[in-house]
Order: sequence, then C-alpha cells, then structure tokens
Amino acid sequence: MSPGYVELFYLVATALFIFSLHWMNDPKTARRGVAAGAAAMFLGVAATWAQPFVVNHGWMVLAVVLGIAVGYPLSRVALTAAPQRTALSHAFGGLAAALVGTGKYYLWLSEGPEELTTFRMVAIIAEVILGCITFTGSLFAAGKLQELRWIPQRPVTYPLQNVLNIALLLAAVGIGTWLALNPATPEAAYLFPTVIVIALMFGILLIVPIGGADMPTVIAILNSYAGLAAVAMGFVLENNLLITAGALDGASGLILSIIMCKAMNRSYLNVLFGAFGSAGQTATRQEGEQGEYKADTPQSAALIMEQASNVVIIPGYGMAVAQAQHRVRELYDHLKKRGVTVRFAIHPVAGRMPGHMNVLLAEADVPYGDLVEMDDVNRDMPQCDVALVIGANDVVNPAAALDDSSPIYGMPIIEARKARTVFAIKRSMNPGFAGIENALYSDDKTWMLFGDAKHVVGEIVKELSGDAGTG
Amino acid sequence: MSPGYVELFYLVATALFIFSLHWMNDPKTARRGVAAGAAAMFLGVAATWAQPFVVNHGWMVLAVVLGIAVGYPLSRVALTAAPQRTALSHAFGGLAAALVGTGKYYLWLSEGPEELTTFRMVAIIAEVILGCITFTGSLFAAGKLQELRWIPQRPVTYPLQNVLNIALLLAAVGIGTWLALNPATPEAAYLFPTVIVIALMFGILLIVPIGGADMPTVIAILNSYAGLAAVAMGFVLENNLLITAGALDGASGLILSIIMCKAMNRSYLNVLFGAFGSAGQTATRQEGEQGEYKADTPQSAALIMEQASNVVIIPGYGMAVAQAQHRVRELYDHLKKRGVTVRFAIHPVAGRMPGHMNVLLAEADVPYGDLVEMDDVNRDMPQCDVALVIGANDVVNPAAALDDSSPIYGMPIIEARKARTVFAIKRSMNPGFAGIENALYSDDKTWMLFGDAKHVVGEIVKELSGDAGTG
Amino acid sequence: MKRRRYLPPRVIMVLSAAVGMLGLALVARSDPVTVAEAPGHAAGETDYWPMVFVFLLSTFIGLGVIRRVSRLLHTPLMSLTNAISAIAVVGAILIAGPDYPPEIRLLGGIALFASVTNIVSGFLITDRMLKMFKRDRSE
Amino acid sequence: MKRRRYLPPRVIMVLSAAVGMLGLALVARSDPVTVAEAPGHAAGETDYWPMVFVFLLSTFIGLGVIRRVSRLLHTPLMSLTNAISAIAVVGAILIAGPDYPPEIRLLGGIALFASVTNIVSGFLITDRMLKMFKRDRSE
Ligand SMILES: NC(=O)c1ccc[n+]([C@@H]2O[C@H](COP(=O)([O-])OP(=O)(O)OC[C@H]3O[C@@H](n4cnc5c(N)ncnc54)[C@H](OP(=O)(O)O)[C@@H]3O)[C@@H](O)[C@H]2O)c1
Ligand SMILES: NC(=O)c1ccc[n+]([C@@H]2O[C@H](COP(=O)([O-])OP(=O)(O)OC[C@H]3O[C@@H](n4cnc5c(N)ncnc54)[C@H](OP(=O)(O)O)[C@@H]3O)[C@@H](O)[C@H]2O)c1
Repeated sequence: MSPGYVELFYLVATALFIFSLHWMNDPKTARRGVAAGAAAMFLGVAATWAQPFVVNHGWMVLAVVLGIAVGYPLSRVALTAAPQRTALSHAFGGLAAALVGTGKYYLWLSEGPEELTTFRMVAIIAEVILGCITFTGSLFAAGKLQELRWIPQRPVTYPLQNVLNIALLLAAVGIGTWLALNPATPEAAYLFPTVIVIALMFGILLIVPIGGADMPTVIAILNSYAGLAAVAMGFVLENNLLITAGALDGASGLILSIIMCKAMNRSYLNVLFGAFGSAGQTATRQEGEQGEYKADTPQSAALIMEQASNVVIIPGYGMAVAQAQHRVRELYDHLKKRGVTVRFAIHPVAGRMPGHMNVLLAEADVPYGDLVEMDDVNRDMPQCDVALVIGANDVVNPAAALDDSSPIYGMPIIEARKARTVFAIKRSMNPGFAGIENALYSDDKTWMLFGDAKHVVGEIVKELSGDAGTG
Repeated sequence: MSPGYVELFYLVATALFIFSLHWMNDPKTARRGVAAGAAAMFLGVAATWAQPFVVNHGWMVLAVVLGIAVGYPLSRVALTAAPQRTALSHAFGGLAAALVGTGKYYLWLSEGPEELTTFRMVAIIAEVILGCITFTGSLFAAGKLQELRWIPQRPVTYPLQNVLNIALLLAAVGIGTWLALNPATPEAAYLFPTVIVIALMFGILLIVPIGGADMPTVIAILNSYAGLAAVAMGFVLENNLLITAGALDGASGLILSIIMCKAMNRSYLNVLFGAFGSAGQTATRQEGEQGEYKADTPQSAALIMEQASNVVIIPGYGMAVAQAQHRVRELYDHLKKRGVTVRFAIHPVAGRMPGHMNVLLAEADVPYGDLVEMDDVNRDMPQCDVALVIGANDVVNPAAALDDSSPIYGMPIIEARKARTVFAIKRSMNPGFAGIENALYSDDKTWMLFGDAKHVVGEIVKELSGDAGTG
Repeated sequence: MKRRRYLPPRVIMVLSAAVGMLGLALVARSDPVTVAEAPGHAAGETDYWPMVFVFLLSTFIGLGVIRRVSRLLHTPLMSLTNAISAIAVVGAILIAGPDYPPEIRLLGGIALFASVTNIVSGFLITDRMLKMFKRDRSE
Repeated sequence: MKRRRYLPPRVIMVLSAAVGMLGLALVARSDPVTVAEAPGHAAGETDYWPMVFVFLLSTFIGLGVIRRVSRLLHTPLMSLTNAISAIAVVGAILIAGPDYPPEIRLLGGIALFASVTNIVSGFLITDRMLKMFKRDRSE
C-alpha cells in the first residue's frame, strides 16, 4: 500500500469516480460528472507522482506532453468517428496495462524473484493477457469501424475457428498458470513473451470472425476487459484506486454490452462466436423475393407532412452516414413552425453504438425532450399521421415482430408500419446491417424517397421553406 | 486480517448481506432477503468459530444457547411491540460492541501495550463510546416505548440541558483522544472506565428530553450508531465483514431517520434537541378554541359507506393501539363484496414507526396492492365518496397545509378533507402525537364516531353483515 | 411508483468529505507511531487504508440499496438491519473464544449472548412480518 | 421512464460466486507460499483480501450506478468510462518514475504516453458531446 496521504487522495478520487458515473444518470448533471471524473483522475495522478521515489520527471513530462499532443486532436474527431476513437483508446489502455505488467514482472524477476508470489503472478498474468487482448482486439475493431481497406469488413470464418481460438486461449492460460507456480524459473525468459504473443494473436483472431456492425458490442466488452486489466494491475501494485476505477469500468462495459445484446435479441455467445451477417447468410437472404415498392418525390412528401398534425421521425444508421442531422433539424424546425407535432423515435440500437442517434441529434441542437424512447412511441404510433424513416432499416423491420424464421425475430422494433403513411429515405433497396429484406418498404402505405439522406431531407426542407437558398 | 479461507467466507457473507438489503426493495423477494441475511450471518459465525485459536467451545455454546433461549421469545412479541423489541435489541448490540472493545483494550494493555497504536485506540474509543451510547440510549428508548411507569413519557427538560449534554460528550471525546495518544499510560486504569461511564450517562441524557413519540426516529439513529460501532470494531479487529455489515447498517439507520424527519417536516437537530411535544408546548395549544363537531353512529356510517362507490380508509396510530386491523379487514371484505372500491391511504409516518400501518394491515391479510401511498391517493381524493379515518390524527390535520403557525406546518398530509364525506373514529376530542387541534373534525362534512377503534369498526361490520355473529 | 431521492449528492459529498477528513486526522498522527514503534507488525500496521476503502464503498452501497427499499417494508427493514447489526457476534467470538484470561472471556461471553439474542429475534421477527405481506389473498 | 433491470439477481449471484471461487483457488495455492517464503513481507503478503473486498464492492457499485445511467447518454458514457479506464496512468507512473533500469522506464514511459492520450481525449470528447445535450433551445 502507498503512504497515508496518497491513500487519502485515492479515497477521495474513488468517491469522485463513483459520483462521476452517478451523475451520468441525467443530462442535467452529466457535465458535472465529467468534471468529477477529471478531478478524480487529476488527484490520482498528482498523489502518485508526488511520492518521493518518483524521480524521472523529465522523461515523464515528455511522455505526458506527447500524450496531450496526440490526445487533443483525437478529442476533436467528428462524432461519427466516435466509435473508432473509443476503440483506439481502448487499444492504448490495453497497451498501457500490458506494458506495466511486463515491466513489473521483469523488475521483480531481476531484483527479487521472491517478491513474485503466486498471488502477484496470477495478477500479472491476468493483467498482461487482458491487456494484450484488449490492445490488438481494439486496434482491429477500430480498423473495421474506420473501414480501412486492408481489414475485411465482413466476418472472416474458416473451419474449426472457434476450436482454434479456444485452444489458443487455453494455451496462454496454461502457460500463465505454470509461470505463476514457477515464477522465477529459467524458462520464464521465453515463456513470458510466449504468453504475450499468444494473447496478442488471440485478440486479433477473436475479432476476425465478427462483422463490422457488431463492433459496438465488442467495444463494450473490450471496455470491460480494459477495466479488469486495471483491476489486475491494482492487485499487482497493491493500489486501491486502480482496483476501484477498474471495477467501475468493468461493470460499465458489462452492462452496456448486455443492453446491446438484449436490444438486438441476441446472446453474448452469438455476438462473439456467431459470425452474424456473414457472407453466406446474407446470400441466402438476398435470394428471397424482392417486394414491390413505390417511389415518391421529396416535393410531395413535403406537401403531405405539412398537412399532417403528428409526424414521427425515425432516424437510423443512414442519417449518421449521410451526416444529415443538421438538415433533419431544419426539417423539424419548419414543421414545428407550421404547428405540426414532431417527435423523434429513438431505437436503443439505431446506428452503430448505443445512444448514437441521441448524440447526433444533440449535435444538431434538437432538444432532447423531443426524443422519445421506443416503448413510449410505439404506444402512440397508431395516432401518427406520417412516419419518416431516415436511413433506418433493421430497427423498423416488421419481420422482427412477425416472421419467426427471421434472424432478427424477437428484436423489439419501432412500429413504423402502424402509422397512417410511411416515407422511407435510403439510397437503394439494399438491406441494412442484418442483411435481410424489409417488408415495410413494400407496404401499401409506404413511399420510398431514394437518395442520400442529407440531399433528400434538404430537398424536403427547400420545398417547405419555399426558398431555394435553404439547401 | 484473518486467514484466507475465513476471508473468503467473509466475502461471500458481504455479498449476501448486500443482496439481503437489495431484495427488500420488493415484497415478492423480501423473504429471500431475510434468508440471504441469515445465511450471511451463519457463514460469518461459522468461519470465525472454525479458526483453530477458538478453544472455549463449552463456554461459547452456553452463551449461544442462552442467546437463543432469550431471542426466540423476543421474536414472538406482538407486532405492536415491535419498536420496543428493536430498541431493546439495539441495546444488546451496543452492549456487545462496548464489551468487545473493552475486552480488546485490556487484553492489549496487559499483553502487549505496543499493539495499542493510535489508529487502534481511536477505533476502540469510538467503538466503546458508540456502543455505550447505543446501550443506555436504546434501553431508555425501549422503556419509553413500552410506557414503563417509572420512565417519564413526556420530554424532560431543564435549563442548560443541551449545554450539559454537549459538555459531557466533549469530555468523553477529550479523554478518549488523550487515551489514544497515551494508550499505555498508568492513568488509563481509571480513565478508560471514566469514558465508559460518561458515554453510558450521555446515552440516557440524550434520550431524556425526547418525547416518547419521537422514539422511532431515535431508534433509527441508534441503529446507525450500532452499525458504526460495528465498523469501529472491524477497524479494531481488522475484520472486513464487520466493516461492511456495519456500514450497511449505518447507512440504513441514516436513511430511515432522514425519511422520517422529512415526512414530519422536521430537522434532525429538532428531533434530537427540540423536545417536541413537551408539556409546556401542548398546554398552550390546548387553550385554543375547541371546534364544533358532530357525532354519528356506526349504523348510519355503515349505511352511507354501503352506498358509496369509492371509500378510502386512512388508518393511524389509533388502529394500532386498538389492535383493530382484523376488524378493519372484515370491513374491507364486506365493502368489496358489495362492489365498493376500497383502498387504504398510507401516510409514511402514520403510527409510531415507518411502515407501521403496512405491517398491521399485512398481518390482517389485506393485500398490499390495495395500500396506496400518500402522493397517489391525494390525487384521487376529490373523487372519493367516503374517507374513513381510523385513529389517525396528525396525518390528516389540515393545519399542516393551511396554518403556517402550526408546529406541523409543511408536513405533507393525506387530504381527507377533500373527500365528499369524512368519518373519523377516535375515543375523544383529544389531540394526537403532536398535541394540536385538528380542524378536520370540526369540518361540516365530518362525522365523529367516538369509541375504541376495534369496537366501532366491529359495530360497522355487524351492521353491514346484518348478522350479530360477526362481532 | 415515484420514489424521492432522499440523499442529494451534496449530502453524500459532504459525508464523504467528512470521512476523508477523519482519515486525514488519523494519518497525521498514526503513520510515524506505527511504523516506528510496533515490532513484528511493521509491514501490517499501516495497512488500515484498505479498511477505510471498504468502509467508504460499503457505505455507498448501503445508501444506494436502502434508498430503493419499498416504503411498504420499512418496519421489516428496521428489524432486518437490526439483525444485521448483530454481526458484532464475530467480534464476540474473537474475544470469547481464544485462550484469554477469564475476565476477558466473560466479557466476550456476554457479548456473544447479547448478539445471538439479536440474531435469533431479529431474523425471526423480520420473517414473521414479511410472511404476512401478500399481493392478493389467494397466495 | 421505465427502465429495465438488466442484471437479474441470479446473474449477479453467479458472478459473485465466480469471484468467490477465484478467490478460493488463489487461497488454496497462495497462503503457504507467501507466508513461508517471502522474507520481509511476511506480514504484508497475505493481505490481498482487503483488495478483493474492494474489488467486489466497487463492482457492485458500478453495476448499481451504470444501470441507472440515462439511455440518452450511452455514447458519452462509453467515452467517459473509456477515459476512466485510463487510470492505468497510475501504474505507468509507478513504473516510469522510480530509479529503475532504463528498459523498464521505457515501458513505463510508453504506458504513460498511452494513458495520458486516453485521459485527454476521453474527458474532452465526453464533455464535447454532453455540451450538445439541451432540454430546449434557449439554454
Ligand atoms: N446501435 C448499436 O449499439 C448497435 C450495435 C451493434 C449492432 N447494431 C445494429 O445496427 C443496426 C441498426 O439499425 P438501423 O436501422 O439504424 O441501421 P441499418 O439497419 O444498418 O440500416 C441503415 C440503412 O441506412 C441506409 N443508408 C446508408 N447510408 C445512407 C445514406 N447516406 N443516405 C440514406 N440512407 C443511407 C442503408 O440503405 P441503403 O444502402 O439503401 O442506403 C441502410 O438500409 C441494427 O441491426 C442493430 O442491431 C447496432
Ligand atoms: N410512523 C413514524 O415513523 C413516526 C415516527 C415518529 C413520529 N411519528 C408521529 O406520529 C404521528 C402519527 O400520526 P397518526 O395520525 O398516525 O397518529 P396520532 O396523530 O398520534 O393520532 C392518533 C389518534 O388515534 C386516537 N386513538 C388512540 N387510541 C385509540 C383507540 N384505541 N381507538 C380509537 N382511536 C384511538 C387518538 O385519539 P383519542 O385519544 O381521542 O382516541 C389520536 O388522536 C405523527 O405526528 C408522526 O409525526 C410517527
């Protein structure tokens, strides 16, 4: 344990971290939560750094300055790139944990092998394995999300994949256990690096079979790994702050991933090993009958919405891709001005990360009081005159409710089909993330508005404002 | 710290205690909560006892057997005596903490005074002071609640009371601090007992000026002291289970007392030092004008309720005193049978302990779905045909809402006065706990039904059943 | 059912600050004494910080969990926490059990008796009360 | 707003049991080794139990608190917890700071750089997102 004054700071920091997360339960207090979290982090760093045995100040200041130099631009990325940034950041976190564990191991090995008790070795091995998996796994996930050309988007599957992966993991754990029991053995010189290499490989192989669109769930899981790595580091360094903060993180990742799995009606195992939306599966689906559909123009859509009294806008991933949120807010403003009740129906997994639509609409200055959760909006759907689907697909797919052979059967959806009229903006009749047909588009009351979401919504706005300058 | 296997049991016990309280959030899981709590206690005892240095088995078994012999009958007391039992039990808890602290102190003093570090001494002193206060304070509170003849019910006040009390507490803390800094000093032989005696006296003097009816709040506060004493004991014995369980307890007492203070619209300090409802205060109040009132008979009340479509029953302390809950349930049954909608309006501080009415009605087999909380029932009050007030007084006193000079002004009440007709069952026009007049009884639409609640409700039931055999 | 939040963050903040201050006071006095003087315990003595952490965290959990207990069950809650406070039994065993001088063991024995009384009566009466709560009569 | 309970007690129960089993495994191996072999640490070595308690309690707090985070804020929550996981910075300082061999300090320095990057970008982007959430336009 650290000296008393350091522990006191750690205690206060722990309390602040807890408040930080507690305050996230309401948008009104959420910014205070960020301040509390930052303050806690500052206390933790200051108290640690202030200890007399910390002497390499120059070297550390350099690292901090570099960290700020890289971190600041990373905080200015477009919000559409937020998932990639989070993944990249987890990779850094995993790297840090792995490096600290490795450093501590070699330090003890050379200076006092008797310090390498079983407990500490177990913690070090756990830290290093979790850190390495998080590192490569997150890097790979970030690459998939960024749609880097040389990283396959579609799940890559091959025979015995899961068997191979599990064998690898078992190998790492096995070697780790052996090391824990014989920490100072001469073989350690190559066995410890072997564990590192296996864990790094496992991180990649774990992500390879998972489709790009499952990445948000994977990121949440990796978040919880990063937290657990910090906990293990805390056990190694006998540091309570690392344990508490890491445990909070671990819990957060766990709960977010569970929320996402539930909202997609899938199990954890299915996400990790199911290779959902793999090429083969999609192909079969594509063969299904292509429904009839009717296209319409933004102009007539504008006319009809103008006369409606109750419009529900259902945004999805397409709005994020097209960066259409600002146009959508203009549409919202114009309709409101004409006395139309406009609300946004937010599906928990619309887009590519939890809360994705909320951030985009908040960015465009839509007041969050007009964002309605799925359960509440479904109740009012029959009273809705126009449902405007903007780049959403799976989250309004009636197959989830009606077709029990569909892979998304059982996933709760926004019941756009219950509205009197439906307009759907998308670029083509291509399916969405789950790769399946959507019967809503061939429904009698549905009109398709083909085109990029930003452009189409812009056209509608232009029509409503009766002014060519708005677009 | 204890050996690993003991700590493992402690860890599981801690988790079980947390679940135990967590499951109390719903009546459906609450009994599971008790089981979890008992299991946790069992694990804690078993793991501690199983340690090899525990050798006095005969002596301890004797203590346990005696404890069971006394504890079992205490668990069979009438539910009206539940507050006294809880208070008595806190006294035992305080006693145990004080004895353990004292024992440990003298043990270390004789066997190794160097073990008496400042940290441990602070913890021992805190444990002993908290334990002693809890012991005498709870005993005295139990006596007041039991209405023992030789313990004054009314608050006893005298000049400079608070000054004296605070001086005493400061003396105990002062001596304790000095002892903590000089633990093995020869003066300890009489200083340590002095601290004990002062703390014991303080416990009594703290309770003397508090009226019998404020006892529930005091009991909750003493509960949190008992918890904190256990925490201090945990610090002394370096025992994590004592710390966690004690902290849970401390939090519980704190929150319950805050809830009660809020529901009575009073501050903590006012409860502890306000001598609320003291003789002088009541006298002044009694001089106020005695309102006009109209009495009625159970028979006509039965007639009117039979014809009502919506009856709200508002029980209070009088129902508990008269043990009328079974009769009330019969009334509820008869009215239900006739198609009348009957609900119970439960004020958070009706009766003499939080949730008092809920337990009584549950005892009489009234389904808890028909118990409505204050805020919900107040909304529906204007649609209520008959409000039947059974031995409640302060919780329906309109002065709390209307008369800003009233001592209970600002306390949220059940708005019986908004119902079309009010029947009020009590034995006289005497005031209730707060000792103030109740304008509801002199309201135009109110009819008084004088008599013991059990008897009066029995009469109403007899009338409704048209059958003399029911009473 | 709408539940009020009984402990605004401010209050919790102040409480935790108070705990922090207490800690500070202990630190200021305790560190030199223990490290320098306690033989045989040199490494273990200053390790009370984990206990302070455990205390802080359990208090947070307690506040969070108790705030969500149903109003309906406040009376049983009081007797349940009363039973839980009988955890002092662990301390009683540690004083009564070992081969200590008889007067110490006597203190421990009384404490053990008192705690067991609480355990038995506390859990039993809580269960007795809870058994009576029924959503509808048929259960 | 109706919130679902994502973690039924059963799940939590199983998780805590798992933690307990882990603990058991550690105990079984660890106690004899550490007590007997580690010189100079004899008293301190077995004291990892408080850390296990701290871990268990923080996990409970985390589960309780995160479950109540508004759905609206799940994206900022992800980046906030990402920033909090940069607490690894503390470990990085402990490796990079002392007078250790240069290759160890290098590892620590890289870890420090990586963690600081996360701290800076994590908190700033979270705040940037949260700034955008407004109840109505006038705020
Ligand atoms: N949010 C999360 O946390 C999360 C996590 C994991 C998985 N998921 C999954 O992601 C899916 C989200 O559903 P969703 O309905 O939002 O998205 P979706 O089902 O992927 O559909 C998006 C639709 O937007 C259209 N689109 C793409 N770019 C566009 C553009 N520039 N302009 C106009 N339209 C465009 C696409 O059709 P065209 O190509 O024809 O334009 C596509 O059909 C769900 O299946 C969910 O399970 C979400
Ligand atoms: N629940 C808690 O946690 C708690 C804690 C602390 C303080 N308190 C205080 O306790 C009070 C509770 O209010 P309350 O309305 O329930 O009680 P109350 O104001 O004390 O009134 C009880 C009424 O019942 C009548 N009564 C007594 N025995 C009776 C019998 N055998 N038959 C019929 N009537 C009988 C009394 O009038 P007669 O004498 O004329 O019959 C009295 O007016 C509040 O002031 C509250 O602040 C409650």
